[in-house]
Amino acid sequence: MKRRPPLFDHAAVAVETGAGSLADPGRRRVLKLMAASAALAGSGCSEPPQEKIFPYVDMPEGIVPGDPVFYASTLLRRGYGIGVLVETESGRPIKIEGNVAHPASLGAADAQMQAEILTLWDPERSRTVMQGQRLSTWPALIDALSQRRREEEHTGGRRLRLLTGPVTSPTLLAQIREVLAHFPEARWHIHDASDSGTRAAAAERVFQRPVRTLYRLDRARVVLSIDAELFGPSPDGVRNAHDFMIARRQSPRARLYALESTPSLCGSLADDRRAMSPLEMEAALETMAARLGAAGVAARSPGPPAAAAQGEHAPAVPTVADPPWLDKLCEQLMAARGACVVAPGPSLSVRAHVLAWRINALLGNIGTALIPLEQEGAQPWGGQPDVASAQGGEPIYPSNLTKLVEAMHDRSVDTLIMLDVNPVYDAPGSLDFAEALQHVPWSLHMGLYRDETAHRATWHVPMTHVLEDWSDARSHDGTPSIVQPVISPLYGGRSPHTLASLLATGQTISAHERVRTTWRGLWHEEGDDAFEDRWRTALGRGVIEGVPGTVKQPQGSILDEPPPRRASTAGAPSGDALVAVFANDSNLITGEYANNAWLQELPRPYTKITWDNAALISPATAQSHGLHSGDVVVLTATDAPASVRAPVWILTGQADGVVTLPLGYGRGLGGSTAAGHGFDAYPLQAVQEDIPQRTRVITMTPTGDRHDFARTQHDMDTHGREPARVVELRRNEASRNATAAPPSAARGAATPALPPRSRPPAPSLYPDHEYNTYAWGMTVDLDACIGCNACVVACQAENNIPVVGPEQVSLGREMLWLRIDSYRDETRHRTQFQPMACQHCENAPCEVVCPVGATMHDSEGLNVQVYNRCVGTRFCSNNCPYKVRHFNFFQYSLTDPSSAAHANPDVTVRQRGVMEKCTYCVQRISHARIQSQKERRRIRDGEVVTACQATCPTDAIVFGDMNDPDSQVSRSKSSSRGYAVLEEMNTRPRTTYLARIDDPEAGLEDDDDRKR
Amino acid sequence: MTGSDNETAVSPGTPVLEAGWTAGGVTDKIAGIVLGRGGPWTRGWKAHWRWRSALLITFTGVLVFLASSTWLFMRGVGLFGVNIPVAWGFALGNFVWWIGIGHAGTFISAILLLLRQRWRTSINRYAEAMTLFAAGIAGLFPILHLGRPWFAYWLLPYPNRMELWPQWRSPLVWDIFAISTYLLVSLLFWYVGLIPDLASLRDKAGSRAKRLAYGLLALGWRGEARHWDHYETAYLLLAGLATPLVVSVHTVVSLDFSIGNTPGYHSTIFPPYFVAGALFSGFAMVITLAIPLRHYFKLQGFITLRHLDLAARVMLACSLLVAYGYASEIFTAYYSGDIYEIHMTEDRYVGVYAPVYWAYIACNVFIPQLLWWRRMRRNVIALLLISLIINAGMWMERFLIVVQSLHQDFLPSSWGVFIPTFWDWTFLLCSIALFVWLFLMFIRYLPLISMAEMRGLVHDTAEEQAP
Amino acid sequence: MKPELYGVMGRFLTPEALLDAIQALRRQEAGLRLEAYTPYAVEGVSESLGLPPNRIPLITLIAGVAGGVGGFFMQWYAAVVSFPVNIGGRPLNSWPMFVPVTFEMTILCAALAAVFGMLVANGLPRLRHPVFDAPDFHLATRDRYFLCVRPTIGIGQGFDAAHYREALSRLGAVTADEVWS
Amino acid sequence: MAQLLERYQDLLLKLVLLSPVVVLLVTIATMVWRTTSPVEAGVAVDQPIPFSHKHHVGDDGIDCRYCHTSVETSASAGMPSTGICLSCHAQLFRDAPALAPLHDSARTGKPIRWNRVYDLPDFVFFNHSIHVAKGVACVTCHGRVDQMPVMVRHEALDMQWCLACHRDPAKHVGPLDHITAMRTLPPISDTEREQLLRMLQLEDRQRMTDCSTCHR
Repeated sequence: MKRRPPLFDHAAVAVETGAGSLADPGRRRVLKLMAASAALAGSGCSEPPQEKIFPYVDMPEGIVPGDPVFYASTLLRRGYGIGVLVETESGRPIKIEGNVAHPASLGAADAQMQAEILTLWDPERSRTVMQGQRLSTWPALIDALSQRRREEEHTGGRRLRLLTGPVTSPTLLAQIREVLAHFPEARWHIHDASDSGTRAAAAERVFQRPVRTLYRLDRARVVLSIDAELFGPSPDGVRNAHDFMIARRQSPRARLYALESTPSLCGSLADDRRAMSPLEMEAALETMAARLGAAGVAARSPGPPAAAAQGEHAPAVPTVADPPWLDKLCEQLMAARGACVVAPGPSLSVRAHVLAWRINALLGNIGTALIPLEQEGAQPWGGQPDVASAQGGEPIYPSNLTKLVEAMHDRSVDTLIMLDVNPVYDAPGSLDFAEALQHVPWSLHMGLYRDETAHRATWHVPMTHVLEDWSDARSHDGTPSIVQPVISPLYGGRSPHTLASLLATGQTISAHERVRTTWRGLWHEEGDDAFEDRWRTALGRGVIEGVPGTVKQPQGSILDEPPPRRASTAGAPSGDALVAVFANDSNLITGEYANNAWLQELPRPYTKITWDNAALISPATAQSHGLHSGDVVVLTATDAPASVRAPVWILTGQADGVVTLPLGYGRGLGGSTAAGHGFDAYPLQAVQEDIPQRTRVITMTPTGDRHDFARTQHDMDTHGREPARVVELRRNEASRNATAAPPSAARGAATPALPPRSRPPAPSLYPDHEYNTYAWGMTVDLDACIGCNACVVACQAENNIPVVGPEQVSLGREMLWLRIDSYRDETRHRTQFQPMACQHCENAPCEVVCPVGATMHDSEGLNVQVYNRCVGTRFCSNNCPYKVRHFNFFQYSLTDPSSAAHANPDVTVRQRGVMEKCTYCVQRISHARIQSQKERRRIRDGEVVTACQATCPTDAIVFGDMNDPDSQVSRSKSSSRGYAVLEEMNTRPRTTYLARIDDPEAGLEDDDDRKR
Repeated sequence: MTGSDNETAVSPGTPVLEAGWTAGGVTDKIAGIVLGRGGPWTRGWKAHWRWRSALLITFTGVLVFLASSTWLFMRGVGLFGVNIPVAWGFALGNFVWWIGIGHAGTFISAILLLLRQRWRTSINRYAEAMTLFAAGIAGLFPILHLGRPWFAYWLLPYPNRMELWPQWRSPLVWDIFAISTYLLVSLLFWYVGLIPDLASLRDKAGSRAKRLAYGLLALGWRGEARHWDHYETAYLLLAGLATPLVVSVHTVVSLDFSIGNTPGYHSTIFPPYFVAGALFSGFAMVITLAIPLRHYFKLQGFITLRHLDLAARVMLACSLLVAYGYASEIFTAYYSGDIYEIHMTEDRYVGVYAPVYWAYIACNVFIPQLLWWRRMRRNVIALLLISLIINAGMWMERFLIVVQSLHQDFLPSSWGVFIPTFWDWTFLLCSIALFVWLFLMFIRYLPLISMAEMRGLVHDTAEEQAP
Repeated sequence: MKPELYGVMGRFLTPEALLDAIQALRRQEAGLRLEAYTPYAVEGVSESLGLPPNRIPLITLIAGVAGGVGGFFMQWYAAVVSFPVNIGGRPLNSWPMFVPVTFEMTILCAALAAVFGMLVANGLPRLRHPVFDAPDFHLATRDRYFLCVRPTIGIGQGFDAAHYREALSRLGAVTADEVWS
Repeated sequence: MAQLLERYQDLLLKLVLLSPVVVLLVTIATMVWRTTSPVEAGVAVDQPIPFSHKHHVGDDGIDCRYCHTSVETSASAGMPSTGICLSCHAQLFRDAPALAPLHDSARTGKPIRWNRVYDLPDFVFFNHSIHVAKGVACVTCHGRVDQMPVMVRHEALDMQWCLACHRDPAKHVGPLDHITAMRTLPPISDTEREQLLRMLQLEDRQRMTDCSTCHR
């Protein structure tokens, strides 16, 4: 067919690529670049274009053209490594999967990792060295930098500052150490917008050294999350979710409680959640600490002896609120002492974090369910030593952003090197970094995008994407792994290692060599062969068997010393003032993914808002201020002139009096997708004792303006239907199985429904169809689904699903094949997530009404959609009770080189006017079938893994052959929790669900007048 | 008696229709409209201006229709307000509405012919034309609303190199066959009826060009007895065939919906209820056209108040049938106890589309009840207004059935709203313009009343009155 | 080619007159070839002319049946033989779903047969015909009734036109003229 | 009144009125004719290097797999890399002007831009390895390339052509050791065919003609 230009031109998706990028070495290796770009579902209405074939000049080892190759590499999240496998198709990275061997992934990946592919290929990434607003060159920069070095060398670098994000890379740390060795007076600062320093500061106060917590939720029987995004997009989110599900599936079933200011993924999973402001949380912690201390748990706890001694006369802490649910909570924790976790989040004060440490110590969890880890360079902290000792292998401790800004303000910084940070945008507003930067005569910014900071710095260098050059990193638990490039730099970026070595030694060195040097040193390998072996295994496995960070035991003092004084009533809202809580956005985190269209269009779990952020308020707050969702308000700090203009969204489950402000939006620069969406909350953020505050007391005043959000789900109420069922855990039963039953039954009204297996099929005039080879089927465990959206993006990446932009989304034309429905369960004051894609009904209603047979059943029971046969009557969508079909109302799919390059060549890129939907990843099935056919065997169980299943951190999705009685899916389908959505329609879906389990005994309160 | 030679002048008193019409008289009168004698386009500059402007306006509409179609094909069907879940919008509503209007003609010609209702004689010709145009326009919409209209021919069975066929279980394929059959049969029916009249025009036409034009169309009809014999048989057979056809067409159209499982679609009442609705709107359109026609062309003698009265009664009957349909829908919804049906029904009362619902209940059920009064049925202005209201009401009903049922079906997570765009309205209005334009062309160049049948009517009424 | 006598054409003012004339002539001369031209289908003319019963109903029936059978076969062949696919778990030959198209095909073929059968039976289209030359024949589509006496085949020469002219006028024809082709 | 038309005109008219029928027949005829691919078979595509399969396969008897290395393992048969060509042409015909592009490629590292001969629509997913593994010989689809001085598309790659084989594969498969043989398969006895089919384990017709077999 004719290749049409994308007719749908929204700024968010209209991307232009210079032909220059084609001549790029990275692209030169591309064997069939055209294949994907020409892969529009065609009409044959005109002659196909004459296509070229590009053979290799020298065929690389082990690469079979047309077959994907997987490379083990590592992605960085806030400096921490998460191991991945990158699928490359003739040299083009097209998909990211988790790496089973890597502790932070265990084979799973979250939405941001899945979306990393899009960032890698993003044609709007920075391409050239800039001096101010003028184009410049790399050599020019080298000259300028070496000149700076000479000048700084006179003073030993007193006026030289280095600003980075958190760093775990042994190589980069070593290089920084070299820099600090070369410039003894220089300082290294760390800025991490995604985490307030409170956690680190508290840990430091407790352990006298910078320490991070490593959760081992698989060992926990009770988990209390206090505004802690345990499963969120953090370095350990995937692992936490995975671990907790292990504990959850055990018997007795692990329990999860959430105290949170705004609904989080923990909240939907919790046995009981209560919404409250961070201050109330602190009070609760205080009470618990007192309660547990008084109860003398410590005495009987296997905790440190020092604790035992002090157990009895623990100081009487002034207790505030003392509601009954707190008793129940303490009982639960005590019952599970030694195997429970109290996890405080960034929104809490240092004091609250200390209290949490205290409680964990009292319960004897430290060392079992949560492990303090020391790791150098990881975290800025409120700590005092601004001096970095760079001697030998001594750990070096960076300073924080506040100190840097102070220095900048009093003109004591001449040279500032900013490595992959964007403080002009995401530094707390009270610091006014942009203004401070003007006092720095020579500043250099290295980053993926020419963002706000890049524009204000005197120099900007494009940085290589993490998958474009060599590096290394440590995971959240300290496990090191190599960052292996999967494609040579697409847009001429430079590795941070190159820049660092330039700074330290004045010499440019290839990152590859530098990383190898590091590990040669760390391994103390003299023999090259031995080293090469270890190196090769490290690359192959994607993990290095190294020593994780050393475990620090808490000292007794933590229990002796009375908990820190409450900081008067400062921070307590008075009158009609509210508490603003700054939260990492569930998709863009702090804005680093702002130019990633996949994450922009990904619906937020609770609000289903895309392309936008909103100030979240509770219904009560909205009522008291007379606000409706979409009203624009001005949020003004009570103690400073700072203010922000934002649209509100009313969210059930939000704490009253709390306004949650998702970060990462309101970008002005950094790409056409990033700019012009949402509001920027950073200007409202303040700093206290060097620590960026995650809360602020504000007032909210309506402006009378309205703002329309582009949302994908408008009604969270089930209207008396039972799409997502809940079953009660029956204690009396020997087996802790539950029976599938509608919520009403769970409330004890009706009788439990029968498992679908034994449900007699509805009578039919027609005989049943036989599927005698394979019968593909899927189950989704609603009890395991945490609604993290990873599967949605994985599906998008795997199946070339286009992005449509906010206008089309608000028209109801989003294309995501897999959507996460969220339903509000008012009886349990909880939101239930339900992944919903094509159910592959055996009696598919869509097929019967298609006039051209573009959708039909194949012999393995797949409901296949033949794009090139579809004429677009959309009758099938009308007749689909699940409404899981999506239509290309315009030419949504992009065909420009960069979009084509990362498109999956095994999946047709759909043309305007055709219907599309989930295919059970039929391309993966065919791949497995062809393999098995060549080997003359059946497809093994687990050989076909759908994209959503592969990436799910909690293994909620199971896929396989239902004809094989021993297959995982068959066993999962035989569960008594199993049911089919809308089974009364007799569509006989191949995708069935396992009902969510509700544990009535886990509730903290029986009466329903809970504060929600 | 205009344009009669002296021969007819001396002819003995021929039997009269109502106001002393002779066979020659009716012929001259009706042919006169077409042949420029007695047509409003020639009588006085005012009427002339009125005719021209009407033609101009409607033709502009036609051009806009063509332009927007081109744009639609270039950009994609996303121009309409359709989305998921509401994948069908105005286009399908218009389709059902026009098809419905396109039913009265054949009904009048065929069924009333079989029922020997002589009053059909003076209205069947233009009613058939109306049918033809309406059905033709209706046929456009399913194609316009396709995602890839250039592949519309894939719905037809033809030898192709993919060795693929239409999917016969789909109501849309049934549609293709039903509508094309209906169009073809209506065309034949209309044309066969026209042949003797074309012959009359040929014989009365002044210029050779006109004689040639009408002559060619008349196929050399010379009214021989044997011809009349075959002609009448064929005409009667066509009527016999068209009768089940006209019922089947809207039944099939209704199956587009009732085959589906969507609450609000999936209902066994649909076929009769759609057919009744079709006749309802059809007769409304007949009256809407009849009243200006008889006014402008002075046809009160042919299209008498009695005609209007009878048509009004049919409308009243249909209104009651339709009302029954509405009632039974509500009843079945609640009687079935199906929560989806019940929700859909209640959404009609209070949901976003409630105003439309109540509006068409008023238009289709309550206002037509005025027709119980003879004075209303005989009051031309009132009748015109009521029929216009009914047309609007029926369109709203079609719209509601198509859109409202879809916007909230089974899973609340997938619910959405359809909001018509500029293009939705454009296509609706322009399709009306196209219809009117075609109709103007028709009355300009073809006899809008069957002369041959009128002559027969003259003769019969004469015999009836003869002692 | 030299003109040949087509027949003698008489013009009547009323259908009654026409009917009487036909009956009278046929009474006088049994095998007489008569052609009546009327502005509308006058009842009784075909009977009095003794026209043979027409076959159009039969043709229509046959075509209708053929259309129906053909229509069903087309669907059955496409769905069962040519490219069988599993559509929504329905059997290949789900005949109830084939009924509508079958029905439509029946109607379509029958209707076409009826119309074209009529045209063929009438020998239409034929735009050139001797009777068009008859004086005032244009009134045949208005309000005049014509009767044409045709020479029986073969004895065209021995045909006494004058006799019939006079006979027609006697029977009430306003005019009676010879029509030459 | 006068006659409307002359005799010949009347005749003409009838012919004109018959024309729709003719038109209909013509359209059907065209459709049947159009059922051959828009890209006809037997077209030669000129290449940057006038590569002669006749010479390499026919005269030199080089096996297909020597150049098309991945035909047994991957979806794509694989185009020979410059390196593979040079494995002979480093010595043979070094200075032949025809081979200039080859040496340029070797020098500059830029690939040779061959023109695609067999170009399937982008919504069709063809896999060489499985066809080879199931006993479909190269010659079945590519013809006697050993007799082609210039590469010629042997088949139109119509869906009906694919279906013809997928509906009755047994007729089109041969023993695996004849896969690359450039001649029509030797006639084999029914028992041999029995064994062959048992060994190949062809999938059933339903599976072979499923849409999802070729379209995704």
